Amino acid sequence: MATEAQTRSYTPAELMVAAAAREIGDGEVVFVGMRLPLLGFQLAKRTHAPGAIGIYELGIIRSTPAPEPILTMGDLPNLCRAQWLADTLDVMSLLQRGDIHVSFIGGAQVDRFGNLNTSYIGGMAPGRIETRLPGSGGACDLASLAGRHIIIMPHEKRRFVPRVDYITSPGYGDGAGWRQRAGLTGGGPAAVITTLGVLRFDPDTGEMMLASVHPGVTVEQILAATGWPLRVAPQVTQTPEPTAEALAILRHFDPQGFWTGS
Amino acid sequence: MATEAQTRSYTPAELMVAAAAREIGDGEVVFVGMRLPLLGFQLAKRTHAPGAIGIYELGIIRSTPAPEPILTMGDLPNLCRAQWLADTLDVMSLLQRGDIHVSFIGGAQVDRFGNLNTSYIGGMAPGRIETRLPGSGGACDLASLAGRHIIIMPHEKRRFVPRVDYITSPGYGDGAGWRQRAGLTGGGPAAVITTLGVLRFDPDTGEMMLASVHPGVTVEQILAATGWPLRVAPQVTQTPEPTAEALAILRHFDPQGFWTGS
Amino acid sequence: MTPSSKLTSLHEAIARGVADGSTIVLGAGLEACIPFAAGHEIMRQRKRGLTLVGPISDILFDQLIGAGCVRAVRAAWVGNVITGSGYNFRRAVESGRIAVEDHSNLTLALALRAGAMGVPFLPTRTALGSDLFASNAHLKSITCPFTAERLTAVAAIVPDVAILHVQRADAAGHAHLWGNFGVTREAGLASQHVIVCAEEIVAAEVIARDPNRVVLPGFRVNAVVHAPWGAHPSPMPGHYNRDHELFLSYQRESQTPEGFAAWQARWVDAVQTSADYLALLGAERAARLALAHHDYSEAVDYGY
Amino acid sequence: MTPSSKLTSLHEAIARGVADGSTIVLGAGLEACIPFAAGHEIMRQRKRGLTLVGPISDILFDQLIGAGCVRAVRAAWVGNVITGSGYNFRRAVESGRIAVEDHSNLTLALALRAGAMGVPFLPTRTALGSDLFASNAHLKSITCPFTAERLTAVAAIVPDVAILHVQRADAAGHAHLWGNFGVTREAGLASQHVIVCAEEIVAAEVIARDPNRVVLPGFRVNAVVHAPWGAHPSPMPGHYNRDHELFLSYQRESQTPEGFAAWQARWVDAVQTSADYLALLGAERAARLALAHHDYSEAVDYGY
Repeated sequence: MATEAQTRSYTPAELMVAAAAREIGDGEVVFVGMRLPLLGFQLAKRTHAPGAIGIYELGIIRSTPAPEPILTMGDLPNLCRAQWLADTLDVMSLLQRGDIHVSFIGGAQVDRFGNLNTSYIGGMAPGRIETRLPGSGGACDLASLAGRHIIIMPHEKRRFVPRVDYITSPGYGDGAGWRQRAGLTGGGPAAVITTLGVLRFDPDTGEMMLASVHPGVTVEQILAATGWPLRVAPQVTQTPEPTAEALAILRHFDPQGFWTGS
Repeated sequence: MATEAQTRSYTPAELMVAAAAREIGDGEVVFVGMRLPLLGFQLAKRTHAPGAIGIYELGIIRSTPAPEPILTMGDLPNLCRAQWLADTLDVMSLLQRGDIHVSFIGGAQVDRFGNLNTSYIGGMAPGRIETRLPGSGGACDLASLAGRHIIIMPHEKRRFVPRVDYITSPGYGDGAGWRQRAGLTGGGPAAVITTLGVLRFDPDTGEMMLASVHPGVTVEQILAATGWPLRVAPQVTQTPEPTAEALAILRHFDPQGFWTGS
Repeated sequence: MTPSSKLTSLHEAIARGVADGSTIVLGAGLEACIPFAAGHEIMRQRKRGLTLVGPISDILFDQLIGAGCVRAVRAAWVGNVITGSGYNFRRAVESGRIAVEDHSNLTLALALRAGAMGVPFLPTRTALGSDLFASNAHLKSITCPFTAERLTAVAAIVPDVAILHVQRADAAGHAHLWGNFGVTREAGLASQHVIVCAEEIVAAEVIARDPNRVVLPGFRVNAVVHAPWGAHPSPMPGHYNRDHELFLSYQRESQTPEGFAAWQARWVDAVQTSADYLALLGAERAARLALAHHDYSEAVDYGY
Repeated sequence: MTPSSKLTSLHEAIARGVADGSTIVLGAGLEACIPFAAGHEIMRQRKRGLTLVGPISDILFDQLIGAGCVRAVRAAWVGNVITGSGYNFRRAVESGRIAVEDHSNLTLALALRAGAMGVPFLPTRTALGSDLFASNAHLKSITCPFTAERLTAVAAIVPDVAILHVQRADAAGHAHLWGNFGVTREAGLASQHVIVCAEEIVAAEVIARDPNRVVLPGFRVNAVVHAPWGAHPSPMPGHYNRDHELFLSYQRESQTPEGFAAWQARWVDAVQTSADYLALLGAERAARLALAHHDYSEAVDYGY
């Protein structure tokens, strides 16, 4: 698969960013995360969603592209002529109030109901911690409160587990109705964009389902890289390849391939 | 008494302002109210309390005098070169956190435990409202939360009542211990400066006591103007007259006698 | 990429944005930046059944009450800042014509902040033991889950409409405000529909060169109105001083219902535009209120 | 009338302000304005038993942990913003050497805001159903007294010390900050003792000509330190860009305890002053990080 991708004119990360960008509707208010979503948002703005508005947890709102490529959301070009510079609590309040349509988060572990772990592999009890991960940052807030959220992560069996060791960012808990019972007002995960495909959630059960496979990837590969018997949507499609226009834009924003290099 | 005061070189209001100013210690953080306290603070700054810091509920902090006389705390000279311009909630948060040493409020009715009414004369039930007053503004907050507060009001029997019709701004409730039981963190009223004298509170009972009489006023006059059997401190003094320096400063800040005219 | 213009006339903004029966926050600057022009347009359009929200709002609430627009007030203080009582307010409450929910400045600020934050309440230590609990059903006593202390819970207020008066805005709704803010930020962020009235309409880049001074996100603003002198007689930092004389004459002229009607006929109903208003005010008076001393901020650099 | 000067050296400010065992908030700007110079001084002074509070703080928390200064962390995320994990943090948590109270950015912002507001908790809708409740005893589930909705109560944090890095301050502690704020305002207002580090010390009138840009009341500031380049390698609006290369090299060099010790010897222990630090950084690198494009704010008038 790696070999196959290398013969293509784009990297796997570029494909994922292009897929992320397509999740953004024109005019939507987007809580932009770090890394690939940062690029996905820039791409969406330059193509099908020029009216999208970007919100960053540092306390930034931008409806125009940054004047120069940025590596993190805190880079100074992202502040220059922003539409609002304020407190983290100000932008989190917009989120909590229901003003954010879509957000993006990454994770180290995800389970069949879209719960994410970015805190503890093994468990949180002393002696059980195998790996301490960086933690929530704003991810728990986005997963709790955004209209919908998109998860982006590598597709590996050790990461796609039946049940996460720790819920940092809630998905659908143990199934449909769980979020409502918990009191969460955000809509929950809408898609998982991985290195192999795109997965969505069954509205009736809250369970993840394979929706599209990336070019050159088979359904069987994805099933083998998933730690539970993954359901496959009746009509699995192929994830669209990034267009030449999209690639040109991505390479403008990530000229050294820091985020999207092979 | 009016006649007597007119033969003096100052007005009754000037005497009250001078008394209010003496309640401010140097270096104290003062939540400044409207009208007479606004002048009292300016006077204190220019005399014995140059290090006092003024906080205004509109969202203003000043440690320097305004460059021109002001009639209300929102007048633009009070903003120019202020030390902080922010939200009402920002300054109220300082108050709630315990950063304010002393504050000043006025009232229409006060009772023997220093509870203040600036809302309803007669009562708040439909049909019982004799007079609707403007309401709390920030007074309830200052009475609840400041380290101590000073009440300034005219001394009349209809205003000094055994029990206020409505507690807008809590004093000592029904006596010592009431504030603690209610959960109030501010210290409570420290003095009542009236047109006739200055009253303080018995720390053991929370009850108001006559502490000083203004020049030309008798204890009997004050008892007659108070709606309950007012306790008199063992050693009642005479309220000091404003100094010539104080009068000069007051007349600079209130050149037309808007607040302190006779 | 340029957001479409939200510029509209004051008449349009009020006609479309303020429905009869709606809850509206205005005068959030407490003493400054009070949107008198917008309030007067509400009076001219004979809006009815409004619930007014605001901590103080100087005499604007009294005027709207006198004009018969108001059903209820959720406020900390209603009157005339430099003289005391507002006569229309007194008459309306004493006769039972309007309902009052009594707040303190802090509880009102918290109610709007709760609305802005998207939570149903916020806790505070103020008002405990006061009778505000008796005349405000949106205050409740609660116990802290951590310390067991007694606290006041203040229910969120989410107004239908906020009207904010600012110094300058662009056509897309990005607005600069300076001076003390009162509860302006909370008011705008809590409300469903936001009308921005501005002394000046400026190019987008004037605003974008200082994003820290922007009051609230442009996407939350629904209408932008050019309203020079629109906060008169309240003070407007950068533009004009408080017109104390008008507050004093209003006090005298509003003592009776007939007096207020005459006042309204002259200062509200006979005025259609800001030019009319300025003509009524007179050039000499306007010049007297204009800033005599300027004091400009030091620039800051948002470069990269 | 001039308040006495609070200007002091960085050494003095840390020696006097930061006691062993204290709780300290720093890196409140999340990615920007992180007080690295002050953090390095804490490392040099071998402070012990600290509890660190901050939402993200990029690699500064990892460094303080690696230097052995830290007993506990109350944070939303600890690592290296552009590379992920922080190795010192991982090692310390996995071996049980430090305790962690897990927050989200919103719960941490609210904990500090509660401290700033003087209330023991604030409610939020975030984190419900998450395991943050399992690894943070300062989150509790509560029921809204008005709507009966389920909410998260976040307990207040009142740090002993806040260290804030700003663009400019006067000697009395009035400080201007611009750019995005993160939780800087909450951090300063919540803390008992506040140390302000500033790129520039300026005359009081430069600050006073723009009181809206002041971060917190000067009377709440205890020490003012002139610390040029003191936020490097984090970005400092108006002064320098983020030094991405240092974050990348730190990631490589801190993979082992020995590697980190060598890093600390070079970048922390061998440095005493900001001049030392700039010499280590090199003029060429500093020039590369300096702003290449300037973009100045439009003035506003606070006259009368």
